[in-house]
Amino acid sequence: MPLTRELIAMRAARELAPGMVVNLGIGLPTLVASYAPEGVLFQAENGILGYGGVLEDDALFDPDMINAGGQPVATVPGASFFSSDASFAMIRGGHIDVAILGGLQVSVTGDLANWMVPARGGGSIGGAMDLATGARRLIVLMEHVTKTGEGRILPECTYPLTGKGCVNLIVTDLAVLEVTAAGLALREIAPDITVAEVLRATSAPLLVPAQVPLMEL
Amino acid sequence: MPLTRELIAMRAARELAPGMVVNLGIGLPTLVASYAPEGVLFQAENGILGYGGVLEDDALFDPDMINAGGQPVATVPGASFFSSDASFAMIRGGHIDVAILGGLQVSVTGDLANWMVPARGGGSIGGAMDLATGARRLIVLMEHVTKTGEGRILPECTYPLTGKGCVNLIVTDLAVLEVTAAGLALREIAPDITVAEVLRATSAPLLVPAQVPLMEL
Amino acid sequence: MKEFPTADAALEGVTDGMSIMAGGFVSAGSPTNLIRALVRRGTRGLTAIANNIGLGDELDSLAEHGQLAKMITTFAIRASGSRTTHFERQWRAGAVALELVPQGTLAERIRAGGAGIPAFWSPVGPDTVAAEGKETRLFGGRPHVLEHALTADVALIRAQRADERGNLVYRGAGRNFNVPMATAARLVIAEVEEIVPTGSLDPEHIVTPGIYVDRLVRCPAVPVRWQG
Amino acid sequence: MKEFPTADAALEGVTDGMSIMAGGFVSAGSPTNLIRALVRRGTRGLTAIANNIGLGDELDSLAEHGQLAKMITTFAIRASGSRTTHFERQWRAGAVALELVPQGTLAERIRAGGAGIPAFWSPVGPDTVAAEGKETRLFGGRPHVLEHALTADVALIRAQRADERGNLVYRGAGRNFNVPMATAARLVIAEVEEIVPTGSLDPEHIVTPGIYVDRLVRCPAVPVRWQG
Repeated sequence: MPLTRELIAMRAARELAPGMVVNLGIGLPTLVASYAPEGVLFQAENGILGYGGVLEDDALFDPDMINAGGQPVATVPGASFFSSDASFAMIRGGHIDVAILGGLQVSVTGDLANWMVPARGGGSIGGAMDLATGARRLIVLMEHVTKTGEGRILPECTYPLTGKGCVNLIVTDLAVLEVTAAGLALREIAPDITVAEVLRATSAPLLVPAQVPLMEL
Repeated sequence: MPLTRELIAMRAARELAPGMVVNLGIGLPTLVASYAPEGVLFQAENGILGYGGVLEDDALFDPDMINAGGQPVATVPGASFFSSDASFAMIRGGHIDVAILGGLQVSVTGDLANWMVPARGGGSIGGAMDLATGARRLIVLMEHVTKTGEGRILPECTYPLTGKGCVNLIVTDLAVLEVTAAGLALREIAPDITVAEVLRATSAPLLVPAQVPLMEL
Repeated sequence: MKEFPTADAALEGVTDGMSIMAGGFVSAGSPTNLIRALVRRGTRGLTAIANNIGLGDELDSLAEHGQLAKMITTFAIRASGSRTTHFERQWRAGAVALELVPQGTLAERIRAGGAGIPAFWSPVGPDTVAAEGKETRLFGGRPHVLEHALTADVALIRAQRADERGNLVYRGAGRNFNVPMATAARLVIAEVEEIVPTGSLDPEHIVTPGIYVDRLVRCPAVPVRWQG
Repeated sequence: MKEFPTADAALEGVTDGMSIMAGGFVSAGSPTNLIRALVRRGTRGLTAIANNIGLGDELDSLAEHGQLAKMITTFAIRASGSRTTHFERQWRAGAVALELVPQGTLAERIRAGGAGIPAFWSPVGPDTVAAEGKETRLFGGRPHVLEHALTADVALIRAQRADERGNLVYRGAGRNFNVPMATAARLVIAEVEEIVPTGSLDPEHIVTPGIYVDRLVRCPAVPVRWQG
């Protein structure tokens, strides 16, 4: 069985360590806050440093206490608030350790496309390009293939790019893949998934080691 | 008798009106704060908006409550503090109504030199160039001639420039002069000073009206 | 005193064809009362500059009433077409122009507009459509894009509290675009929860100095929820 | 916990040839204890970046002890030669280089360094020596100068109060260059009057978020007076 969204988020959270400053993109990445180790400091580009998981109780909704996806959150001790220009100075200036973004397509060289489906047009860039440029490490979370079975991991992105060569790690419902100088390397596979299944779902060449460890969650 | 420094400051203060945001340069301009009408808001480029005259009592010296000249000041109700980058965003961005700076030389076209005496070299620019560029109106206060009798109002500045064509009004110990499209115009003379004395002390052509009013202080 | 009795009164002088910045990020710090007043006013041909114009965003009402000529924003059209905004329909019909900007670039361009910086080199967006038609240059071996300052005729912003001089403090994530926009428009109109006497805000806590704010109006917060 | 026992201990790893930003504007927010520790440390060949190096400024001690290779500053040499600084004598002897920068340009270059902007166009300084050797370009018909970001190996700053995560609040005019410098150096060392438990500073009042601050040291303020 491919991993649920919660399990993808849980695996991504294992990349985080106390003291890290982490920005979570809208959608799937938002779930990571609930699984992160204590001491990770989450930055929301709308001007919060230090917040926790999404509040489930709708009665707690406070319009001024939201993450970048508009969802209600609460601050942790030591949090601070700032404006959008200050927030992106922090992002662009290289002060974010890890950004975790959703993806539509990732290329084997780490190009990311995540802001527009060409068939729809228009698009919503949000803070994705700034994060792809400024974060020291970029992790992309996405389903390995689209709902109609098309590969999202490709030799070249066919959707408009968010950034070129910006992705370091991809966590999907099937596998963990790392962008290396030699190419895209398969690092882990999900429980109950075979290497052959990952290769079938990947529309691009992968570097596959003799032994592929199972994801730890 | 040429005006004292206090009287020059007093005359300059008459250019100010309640609601104006005003930055005072180091030295002579600092005195203007003591003569300004109520409701003028003084900005110090070191990060204060809303302060008053220099505190005379040295016992009141607080190292964190100083104007740009390092002199002790106190805030007025409605004051705010900010960083140097925010302060000069305010200055460069055109949010200061009037800057009042000291001068070494001013040209008939409103060029200002006020940060370096070539014989000494080095120099201290401070915030002068930023203020000369960003303030909506620039008033220069200075003695009409140097201690050795050389003119400070010249066809062209011989000292390194602070800014080109930036000066609107000059208030000296002898006169008030305005930079106009037609040239430098004599607007007022100090009490007990004759037009002939002003012309003698001015090393540049002046536009002199038939009647030159006395300065009001 | 800069206080106006109503949001409608505070919009005096806002006319067709103006450029209007609107602060807020989804529900946080959104000047909903002022935007509703702008809808009531019926001003048309507007260029609006705001972070988002999505489902549930009050700005979408301006599109609904055909008041927008152009939108400069970061969240414009959802990837999913299951629900669409008035803006999306207007845009597909060619009735409104769209300039899509990376969010940090939008914030920095507005800050630059207020800070007297006409243009700056940004590392964000080379190799993307955000760089199309723009000058690029290498700094430190990396490509950068020349981005130009943004200013506007009017900024509509929201803060938590003002004093009578217009000094502003915000609440939580409510600062967002309100802070740079307050510096970058010729006429800045702020809706606030309350106005306190001058001197009652600590000078250490003021976020927007009052010299940036032209008009104040007291309005209760309108909690609007974004739907994407 | 980022706290170090003494200013001297907090300078661990600061070595010859480094670039050092020092916050403070004359007496306000000056990291005097850290500068004194740097003098004691005897580190040499330094490029110092600070607003002022005048009579009475603690930074002048670095010049006195021959520790400076270069100074980037706005107040360097007094117009009057009645009293001179150690820096002035060093500079006249050709022992130290001087880059004189308009104050707002210095502040903006440091902010740009922290904000990932490699260069920006500034209206300040065309037709002056501040533009010498620099690219210029017209924007809106006015000449502008291309100014480059400044970063440093180390920033020495002073704040009023920190929490244990390094979140900082300042006092009065003490923010000045401390705030942008905290964002623009690889190693940021802050001396503070007191350190309070995390959570005791209101998130609305924090000026420098703690992620910018690497080391903290508690030191009493040393009120130094500038003499020009």
